Amino acid sequence: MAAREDIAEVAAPRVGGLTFPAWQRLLTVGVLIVGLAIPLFVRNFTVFQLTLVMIYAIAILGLNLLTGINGQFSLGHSAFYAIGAYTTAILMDRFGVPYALTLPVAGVICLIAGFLFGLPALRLEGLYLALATFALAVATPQLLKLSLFERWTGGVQGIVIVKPDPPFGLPLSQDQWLYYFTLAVLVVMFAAAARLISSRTGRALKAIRDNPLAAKAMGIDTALYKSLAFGVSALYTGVAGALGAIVIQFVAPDSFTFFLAVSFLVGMVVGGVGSIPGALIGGAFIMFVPNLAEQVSKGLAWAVYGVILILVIYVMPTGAAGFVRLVAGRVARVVSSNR
Amino acid sequence: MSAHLAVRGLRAYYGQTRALHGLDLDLAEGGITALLGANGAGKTTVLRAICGMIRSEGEILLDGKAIGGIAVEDVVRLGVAHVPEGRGTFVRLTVEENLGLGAMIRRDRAEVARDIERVYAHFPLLKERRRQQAGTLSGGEQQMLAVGRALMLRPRVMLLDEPSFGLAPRMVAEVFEILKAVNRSDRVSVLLVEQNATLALAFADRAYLIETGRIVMSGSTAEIGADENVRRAYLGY
Amino acid sequence: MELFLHQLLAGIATGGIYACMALAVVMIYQSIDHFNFAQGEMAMFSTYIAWQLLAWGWPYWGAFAATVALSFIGGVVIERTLFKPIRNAPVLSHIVVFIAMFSILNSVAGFTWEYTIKSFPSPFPSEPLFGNRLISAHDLGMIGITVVLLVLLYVLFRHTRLGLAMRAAAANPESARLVGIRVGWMVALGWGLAAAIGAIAGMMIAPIVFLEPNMMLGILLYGLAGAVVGGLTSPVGAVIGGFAVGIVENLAGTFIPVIGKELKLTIALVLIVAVLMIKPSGLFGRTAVSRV
Amino acid sequence: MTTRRTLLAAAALAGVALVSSPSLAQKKYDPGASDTEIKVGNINPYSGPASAYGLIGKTIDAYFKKVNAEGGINGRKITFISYDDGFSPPKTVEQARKLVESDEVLLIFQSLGTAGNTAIQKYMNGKKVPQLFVATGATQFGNPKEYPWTMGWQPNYQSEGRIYAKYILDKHPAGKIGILYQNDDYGKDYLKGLKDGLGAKAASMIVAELPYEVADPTVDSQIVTLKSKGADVFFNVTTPKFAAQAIRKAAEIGWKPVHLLNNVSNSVGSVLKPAGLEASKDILSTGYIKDATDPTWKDDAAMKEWEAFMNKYFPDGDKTSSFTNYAYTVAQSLVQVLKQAGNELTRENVMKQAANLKNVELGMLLPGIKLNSGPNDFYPIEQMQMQRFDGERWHLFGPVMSGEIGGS
Repeated sequence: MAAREDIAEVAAPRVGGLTFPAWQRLLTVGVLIVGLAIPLFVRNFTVFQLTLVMIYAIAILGLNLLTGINGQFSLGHSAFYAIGAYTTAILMDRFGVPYALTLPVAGVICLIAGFLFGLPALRLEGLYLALATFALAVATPQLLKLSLFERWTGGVQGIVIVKPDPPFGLPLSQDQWLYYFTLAVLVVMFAAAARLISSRTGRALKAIRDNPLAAKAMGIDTALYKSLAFGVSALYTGVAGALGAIVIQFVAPDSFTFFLAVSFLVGMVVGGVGSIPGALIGGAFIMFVPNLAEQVSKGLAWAVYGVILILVIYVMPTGAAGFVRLVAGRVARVVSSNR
Repeated sequence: MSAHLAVRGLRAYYGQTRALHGLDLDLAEGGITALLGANGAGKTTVLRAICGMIRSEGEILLDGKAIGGIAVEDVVRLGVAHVPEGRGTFVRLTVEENLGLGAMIRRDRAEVARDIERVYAHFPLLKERRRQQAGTLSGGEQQMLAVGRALMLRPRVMLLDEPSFGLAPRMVAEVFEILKAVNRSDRVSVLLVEQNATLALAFADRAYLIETGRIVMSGSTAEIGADENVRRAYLGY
Repeated sequence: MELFLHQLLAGIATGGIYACMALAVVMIYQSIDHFNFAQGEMAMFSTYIAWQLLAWGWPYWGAFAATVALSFIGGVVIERTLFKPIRNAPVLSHIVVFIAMFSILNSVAGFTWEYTIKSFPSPFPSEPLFGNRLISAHDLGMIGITVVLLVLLYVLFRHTRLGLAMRAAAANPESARLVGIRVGWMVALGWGLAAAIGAIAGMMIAPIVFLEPNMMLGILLYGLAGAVVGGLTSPVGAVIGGFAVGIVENLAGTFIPVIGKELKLTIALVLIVAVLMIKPSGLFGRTAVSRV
Repeated sequence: MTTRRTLLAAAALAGVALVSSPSLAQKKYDPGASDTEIKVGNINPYSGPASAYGLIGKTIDAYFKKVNAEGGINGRKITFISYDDGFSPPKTVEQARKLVESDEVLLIFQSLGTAGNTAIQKYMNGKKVPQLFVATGATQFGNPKEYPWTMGWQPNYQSEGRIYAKYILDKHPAGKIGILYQNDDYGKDYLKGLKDGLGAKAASMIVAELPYEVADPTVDSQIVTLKSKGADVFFNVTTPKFAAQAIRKAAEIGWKPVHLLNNVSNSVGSVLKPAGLEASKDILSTGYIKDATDPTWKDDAAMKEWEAFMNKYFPDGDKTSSFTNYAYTVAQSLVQVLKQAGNELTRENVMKQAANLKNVELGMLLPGIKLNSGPNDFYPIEQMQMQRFDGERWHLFGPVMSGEIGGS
């Protein structure tokens, strides 16, 4: 009998009369309200930082769609971020395209780039895929610098772009406007990701992650879906890159090194592999923790960062999302046993 | 006959989920005991719990000494050999390396060499393939290798998980013959998990019947084999 | 033709660097079944220890031996303290801890020894050998040491019980436990050996590239590439792979027109990925027999 | 109420009237300055691939400690706030905004790297906050018409490139030039300077130009190629590590060209010594700052002063690194500007005084080299002198030359 109760609780923990998903919905609405209000109460600089957090969160979510949902591994997402950023910068600077219109273009280009990269990646697994994507990340700054493309990319100099003003004479600062703009993009992309995961396609992707052979046996076109996962993942990261270019007002090869890809990976793991809200936590982590570490010790900032990272993994081996699930499960058990 | 291995109130867990709900078991010294039950009843879990591969509560006594909660490798070092489900061969290593690994904890080199020859005597096929990667062996050959590797430990207790799985009937008889011989000559106590109840009842001298993580019947193989329910449910006649 | 020959020799010399590192990569892969991103930084740190001992007036080979021993102990300690507690965490969490180690070692080395380059002595004579100026005595010495390491590893893995136990523990930890192997310690030992080999690699590489905290950044990538091309399961393959990467990179950089010189690294990486597409387990790697 | 307003107006008028003689001016402050302190911001790569430059930030910090210990600038203490950007432009932007908007510094000083400075240039000029004495020799930071809030300091890379071109045309007009350069803006600026300087002859004289990446383990392959292309003049545009590698490899393979080494890497202690003093013999370079590891300056008074400073305020600092000499001098330049600004510590006046340096001599500059700037000249140091290494020390030769890029 005891066993049956255990299983029932794990399936649907209830706290204070609400199920876990209900709590999640409530929390989502709450976060959204806070998100809408924040820029009105904090300094422009903080608004700018929070905008970057959201941008990183979108990029991390992109990586998460690949790794968390489809089980493929990438150390090369800085490349897609760069493609997105450069697409926007080139369109704005060389062709005078309005910034908002550059986002879909950046997304589509990255979708294609990701899909194409996903094709050869099909033959590679685990470490080998890691190496191939690692190679992509390392090669990206070199390709951006290449004198052949200098006419468009600005070569080693990069491209400086103009920060957009709020439209319709809205009484907002540039930073506040970009914050809301990014927030809107984020909400759309997060909602789309949630739908994707629970759709047929999402189930197919997860089936491939959990058991590729069985998925194949079930008639899932694994090659197509895996490439598609790469494409969609790249799309997300590319849109993030495009937003990043607009907010930073500058793109240069040095902005998209391998360390950026590593940061995305760290953000994903810290936030929780496979978790959508975890991406926000991951974004905040890679944005603020290095600054925090720098405050602790200038000379040893990265050592401090490393120690914090290790501690985080010790406390939450499956990331913030896993940690929350665990705590929620515990709370649910305590609550139900007291009832 | 004293109990060589005794289990009292064993509860075992996979993560948060409990799979065994307090079960008692005695393994007679030098005896062969069979553990019967349907798929998913928890037979394999019992073996895994005994040698510390999963988290468990309750008492596990080897020669009267508690071995619950100690690491797998230490249980093995006390002379408990486990031939796991799916055989657990080292597929990238050669047959001979696999056998050598079975005797990893022994220091008596000369004896080990002699034991390898003894295994080859039991399973001449293995001798032919001694330099091959174990992964290239057929399922039956790998099963022989797994049994041979367990014997290399010179175990005092053997835990066998479905040794008949994937073997041709002729081979099954052969493997069980060898196991019986070793059981007699070395006085090894054997705990056998088998789906094939007929086979198990013929081979063992005592048996336990397990259902959803609990022992529901125990006794000599003759008693169990004679039970009406067992015959209908497990022996199929 | 002369240029080709010169580049080939230069490629072999640089390839020696990669081969050395690739060997350390394979070593750790053999014992933990994945790749340690902090490997290069561990080697760099070990080299600084050697540098410090030399600065305190130790003789070269004394410092060399002490560094190898300290690195071995360091590797074991890192496994026991950092990785044992998260043994059951997902692989990605391990990778994040590697990244953390990377930043800690890099930052501490920079803090302690500054970022200015330091010269590191070579144990080999400085005059050119056989009147050949294209490959230095140090290059040859380094290749020689790599080969010696390779032989030692071969003997360890193929002809000793300890090596057998290590291979078993890496290949199938659960079964290894069932034959009484202390898998945790085998993994720690693997870390120790990888750290020790890394230390030797660092001390061989530093005289060529100069010692500084970031010296291993690029080399680790090439070393990894070499190891993967050769096959992560094969030490011999890794060494050959390392040389191959060095040669390909130099020849591509020199002879591919227009983009060659700017995209030397990229071209080498593309070739590697191409190799993997054709032979996914590397040139000399063995495919694991997978049972369904 | 009225009286107070009148007073304020009068003060403002007085301020305007007295702007030309700042020391007499009324006290006037922008954010970051007060009666007691001047907040100076800085961005440096303390981590990442360029972390060697972090030493510059640390030395400046130490120097301001010395200034403060000795009473500050016109009685005000300098608060030096330095952040790490890991050489990544997005981080530079974030840190610059933090300094301006959160820490409210009076100015940002010596932010390092071309990409990072390009990234913040528009922002700084939009905010009208001085981006003063940037730590890069790229030419785009001395353009007062477009960017009146951004100013360089060191001789720019293109000018230096032209000086070498002049030398080559003069002494080796038939030379075959081989170039090794870092594949980024810094390398390409030098390249441009040299080619501009060579003019029409560039195409025929340059036999090979080979790039390398910062992540490359060695430049051996490039050196071998340069030799086999028959180059007899070697223009070495590399950062210290690669410079040392190139010098050693060239010696190893017995290549003895006329070796022109860029100023970035001509430190005796941190480049030539590691590369081998014998191998470094006869290398040519240009200089504007005294090198502490060059025995020429062993008994120089200014050098002794620098050493005393290092011993007292930065004892852990690496004295063999030329970055400490550089940072010490650039920090002195800022102190000079702030002294000139007197009590009128507004951002506008800081820029004005920075553009009003007249023959300022600083101890660590080579004899004859002075700081000069003007409203249309945002390159304070434009003079350099060529020097030759004799296996032990640098020997200056020829005239003090000035670049032709600045002052436009």
